[in-house]
Amino acid sequence: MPETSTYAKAVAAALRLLLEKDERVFLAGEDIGVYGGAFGVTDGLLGEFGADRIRDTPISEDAIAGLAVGASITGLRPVVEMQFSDFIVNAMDAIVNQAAKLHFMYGGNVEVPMVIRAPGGGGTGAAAQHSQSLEAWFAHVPGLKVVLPATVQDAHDLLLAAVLDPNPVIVLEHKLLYKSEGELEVRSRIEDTPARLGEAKVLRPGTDLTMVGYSMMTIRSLEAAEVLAEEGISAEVIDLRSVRPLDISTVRNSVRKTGRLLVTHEAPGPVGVAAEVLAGVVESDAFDYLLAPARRVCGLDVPMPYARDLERAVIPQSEQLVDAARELMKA
Amino acid sequence: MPETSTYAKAVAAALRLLLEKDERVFLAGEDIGVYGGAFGVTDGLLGEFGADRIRDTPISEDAIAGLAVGASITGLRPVVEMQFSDFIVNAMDAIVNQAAKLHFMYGGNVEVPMVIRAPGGGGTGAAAQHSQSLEAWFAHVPGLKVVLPATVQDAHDLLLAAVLDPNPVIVLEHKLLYKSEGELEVRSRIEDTPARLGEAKVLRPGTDLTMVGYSMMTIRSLEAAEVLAEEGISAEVIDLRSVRPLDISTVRNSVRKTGRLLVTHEAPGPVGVAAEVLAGVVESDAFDYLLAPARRVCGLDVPMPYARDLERAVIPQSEQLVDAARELMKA
Amino acid sequence: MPRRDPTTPTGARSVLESMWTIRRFEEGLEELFTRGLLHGTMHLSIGQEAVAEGTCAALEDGDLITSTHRGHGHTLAHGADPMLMMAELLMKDTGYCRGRGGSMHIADVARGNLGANGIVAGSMTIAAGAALTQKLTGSGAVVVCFFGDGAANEGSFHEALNLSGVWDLPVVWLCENNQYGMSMSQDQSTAGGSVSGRASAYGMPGLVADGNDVTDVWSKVAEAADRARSGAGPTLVEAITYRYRGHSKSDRNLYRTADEIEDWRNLRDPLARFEGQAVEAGLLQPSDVDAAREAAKAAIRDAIAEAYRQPDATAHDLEEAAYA
Amino acid sequence: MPRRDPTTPTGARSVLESMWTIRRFEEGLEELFTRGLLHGTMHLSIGQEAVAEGTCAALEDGDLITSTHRGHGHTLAHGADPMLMMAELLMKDTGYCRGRGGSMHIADVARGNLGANGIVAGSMTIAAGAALTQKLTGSGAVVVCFFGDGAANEGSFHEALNLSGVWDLPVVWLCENNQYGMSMSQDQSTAGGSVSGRASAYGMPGLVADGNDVTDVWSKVAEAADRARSGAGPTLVEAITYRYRGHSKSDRNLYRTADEIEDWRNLRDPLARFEGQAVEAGLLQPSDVDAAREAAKAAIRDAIAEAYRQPDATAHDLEEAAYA
Ligand SMILES: Cc1ncc(C[n+]2csc(CCOP(=O)(O)OP(=O)(O)O)c2C)c(N)n1
Ligand SMILES: Cc1ncc(C[n+]2csc(CCOP(=O)(O)OP(=O)(O)O)c2C)c(N)n1
Ligand SMILES: [Mg+2]
Ligand SMILES: [Mg+2]
Repeated sequence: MPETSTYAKAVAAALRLLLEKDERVFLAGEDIGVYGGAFGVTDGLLGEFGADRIRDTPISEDAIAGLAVGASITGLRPVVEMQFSDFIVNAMDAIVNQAAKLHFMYGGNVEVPMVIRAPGGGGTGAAAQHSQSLEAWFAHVPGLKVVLPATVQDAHDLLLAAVLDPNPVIVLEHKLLYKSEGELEVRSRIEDTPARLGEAKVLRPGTDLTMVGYSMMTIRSLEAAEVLAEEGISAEVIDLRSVRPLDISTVRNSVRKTGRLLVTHEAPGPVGVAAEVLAGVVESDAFDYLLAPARRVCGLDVPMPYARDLERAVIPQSEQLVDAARELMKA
Repeated sequence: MPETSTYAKAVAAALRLLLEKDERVFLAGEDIGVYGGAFGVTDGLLGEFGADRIRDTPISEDAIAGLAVGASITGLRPVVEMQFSDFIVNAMDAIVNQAAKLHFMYGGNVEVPMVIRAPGGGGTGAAAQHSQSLEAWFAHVPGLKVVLPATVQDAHDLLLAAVLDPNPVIVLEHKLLYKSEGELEVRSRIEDTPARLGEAKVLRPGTDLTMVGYSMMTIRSLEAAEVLAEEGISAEVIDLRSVRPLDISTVRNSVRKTGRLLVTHEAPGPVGVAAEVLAGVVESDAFDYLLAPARRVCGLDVPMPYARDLERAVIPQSEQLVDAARELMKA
Repeated sequence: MPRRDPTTPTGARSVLESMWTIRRFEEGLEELFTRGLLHGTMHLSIGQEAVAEGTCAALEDGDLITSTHRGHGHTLAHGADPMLMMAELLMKDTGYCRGRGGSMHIADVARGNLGANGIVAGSMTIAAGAALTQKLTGSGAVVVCFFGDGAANEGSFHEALNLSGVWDLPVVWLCENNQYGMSMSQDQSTAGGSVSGRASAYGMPGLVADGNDVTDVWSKVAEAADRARSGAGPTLVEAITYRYRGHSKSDRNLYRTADEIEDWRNLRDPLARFEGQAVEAGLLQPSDVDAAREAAKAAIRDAIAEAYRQPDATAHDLEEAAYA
Repeated sequence: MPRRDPTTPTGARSVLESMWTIRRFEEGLEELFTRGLLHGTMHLSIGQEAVAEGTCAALEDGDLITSTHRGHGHTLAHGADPMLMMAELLMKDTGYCRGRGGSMHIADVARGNLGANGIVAGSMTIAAGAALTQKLTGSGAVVVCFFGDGAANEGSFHEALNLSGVWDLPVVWLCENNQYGMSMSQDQSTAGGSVSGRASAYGMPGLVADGNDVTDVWSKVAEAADRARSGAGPTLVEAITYRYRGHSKSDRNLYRTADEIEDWRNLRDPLARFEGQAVEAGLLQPSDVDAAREAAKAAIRDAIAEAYRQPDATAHDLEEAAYA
């Protein structure tokens, strides 16, 4: 039965289940052992599962991703961690030129069932090199799958689904969500996860406009929808959950109903996921249902600053979503 | 006065001018010296300018980009080469966490006037790890500028403009264009370049639909426009030239005139530059001028295969652009 | 126990035939390329056959290798079918990669070849991961990672060797030092001047082998593989050899002299050398040598002929092909 | 000639004051953090002051440094204004980075500090490039690149050191070995067990300094800087030291014992040690020691007070701020 849990503990519960039920699963990453991970997610796992399966690595991100490729094509199920998603830049060859391509490039002779977990996003005062949201890059690469859980239950279920998938999957968690609380039903078997990679979810039905987001911005969209409701504006909130594959049909269906589209993410706008959502809508018949130009509310197009007020000015806040929605309704 | 030149020689002429006129300029990269570069672009420069300024490096892409950062913030004007743009994955930290962020992160105290040249694109049978078009990633990163010359003159002028710019600029050349011929006016001074980073160009005026592309796909768009003209369809062809900054207003103006939009690139569609162009149009008033859903013609969403026919099937051909344009006109 | 032992008559016979098969295979490719039947470029290992064969002959069935952009020799020596390789290069649907990979990307996972790689040093961290699998599953198998002298300056080399050292992984780092990375001679590219000299930086032994002496390569690799199998951890083996052909098809060889190439070809050719040694040692009769050459020649001739007859690679099922 | 010479009375006085300034600065930060006046986290170098000061004291004006995430000491020792650093951490518009960088990103380019870096080993290839500028312009200046023991396992370390070796760059690779990379002890993370031991892999000398003995660090760095300045190329200097505080604010110190920390603090503290040495050597009188402590204390107190009074960082001009 469901209990309340934090997002971080929901991830930990998924890792525990994976380690218990599938002996091919092991974890590797920086300071995931005795330290428990920079955000405490893997706290205690070393004691439970031992150093063979909870592997502290040197500070070598390229090797962390590369070892996952090599271990996965030889039969294991690595779940590796990038301590901050910003450090994934050091592992791009292993992820993009290797993990994403081997299955295709070798004519289907290998599968690369690896998972990379990485916390992204800003709001912690860690500044430009520890606050990025890089999902757009990976959503652009054929061969990869990319999910970004927004809720406590999804933090659990999407990770299980990621490990079940025979392809390389990147799970981008959000630092600010780790402490968020919600209902969690811990699955008793890995296969019990109801999550399917590439399925978006309507978290709040509405009729006046469609609000699309993922990760932290799904939460902000829900907050904004609350405020809008008080003003008599009925916003439908869609949590994408996965940006590759992208469930554009759920968005199109909603737009056919509401006629208005507002897409948001924390990453800067240019060539981000929101652009893909807008494009996916306007190249379909859903275009004909649009009553007004679509809107994007994205992070300011600058690196993340340190100072609290500046950081707040860069990351979309729910007030901005409310304002944008109001304007959309006027148009 | 203009002469005919190849795209490769136009790049070489720009490098020669830069080395002659600005003693702060030096080149570094793999096999750019006696070998003359994998595509012959730097052939002869070692003899003319010596080993201090034409620097062969070890196979260390991270160091190549990183040394450019360090040299540029201390007063030099490095123009470094990634032998194939695919190898830039090994240099992402230096480019994204360092070059793109230092100016902002250090409060404006440093400038990073470096240029990275890299050949991209498929069509050479080099397969998945030597044929990518990765511009979308860099177009997503604040602090970077990204240009992709399509014509012989632009291969010369945009490179000069890139070196004049005080910010890190990535110049993505296209392997298949190196041998292409066209008119070239070699500038006599670096400042004589008329190119401005972030300015698109209407290469062919038209009234029925707007075709947007860059790099190799600009050439394919022009080919398609020829065919369409014979059918009485007047296509306006816009060469973006720069994907960051992106000159969306030139595209919007064209769409306000034509009412139809067709955007193409060789990279896969999802979260690519074409998505940004569509989004940039439909979030503006140009949306109201669209007579039909916008269209994207992009590379197939798979890694680049080796076999000739397969490669052809993955890379957009002008016939596909013609077909898409015809359908757009029917809609 | 090693697959093929060059110090025994039967072993010597198959080792020689294997080296000739590699050479004939690549000479065959050159001809096909000249006749315009291939797409893209290719990297030939002619002159380096003893490294591939000496290494793979020293392995046991079940052992794994990772290969490079210059991988035809590794792939053949590890047991691949030349016909399926030719079919791949000829863009056939029955080729190893269904025509999707080509020269730089042949993998033969069934036989333990985890694949050639177009990225310099791209397979090194992968090899570390494959070795971790062997360690965690107690398979007793060893992973050999082929890489070049130029690859030793990539960050991946460093991270992979360090990781293999701290985790005592059952891996052999096989540096095929043909003295150039494209146009860069090793002394221009490599501070310290030696790859094997870097082994101590990772607390592992560094062995140097004469890469044109198949028996020397074989014994050094056997020693390193034993060490890995016994749980004692990784070894770095540097095999000094030489590439006769250009780096790839675009190479004008401006960075080295014709004399240098001729010297290696005439004085140190690995095939001629092994033939001489084996006959002198009484392991082979001149007739065995001829037979080995003939067998290799015939095998490649037949492989090419059969590869021609294969169905062409097809684009019809590309759409979904990026995902398993 | 070195800026500050700890073996002379005047030099010893300023070296001691500089070390106390670093310690008081970070103790001041801790207090501000506890009072909730700072944002984000921070990495303190308390216990490691002799490495920063010993190194920067050995440099000449015009020499450059690159720093790390644990860079307050480097920055101060290289001449930064503590008030402007405090202003940065207090999110003021007049701070070194106008409040955009914070603790991990302070740069003071005017004084030759090319900047702290939040990416482990992120400044190493940058330092190589800065050193190339000195070589090509013949400036005669030297670049010191600070990095940690954990950074020595990043690919960037390898590529940067190799490049500096083949190009004989005027750079000193200064490994601040505090024996842990976050929670990983050096023997867990580093195959071969030593960073300086890796110098030979790049054909450069590797020196080991007692990182808690400012004079020893000073003389080893002076030697390495002379070598670089003379055109003889790079040197790797490993200074062994210890971090008293947690890695960052989230550290529970589960990976080491309280005894270990106490031993270092009580038996090897770099400040206490230098005070003892200097007084014993007659370089300083006890009164000088008190004066140095007092001066540092006052300087930091004033810096904090003045930093408070600075105008807050502003978001109004962020839009265009990503570009020069
Ligand atoms: C990451 C990366 N950088 C550069 C290249 C281009 N390239 C292909 S092979 C090669 C030379 C490799 O030298 P070495 O490792 O000695 O192998 P060899 O070619 O001599 O067999 C280069 C520079 C590449 N494929 N991948
Ligand atoms: C590329 C990268 N990987 C990981 C981190 C997270 N991280 C920050 S400091 C640190 C430990 C660094 O250890 P060391 O180099 O010894 O420096 P120290 O913290 O001991 O001063 C880690 C893992 C990072 N900032 N950058
Ligand atoms: Mg080589
Ligand atoms: Mg440390």
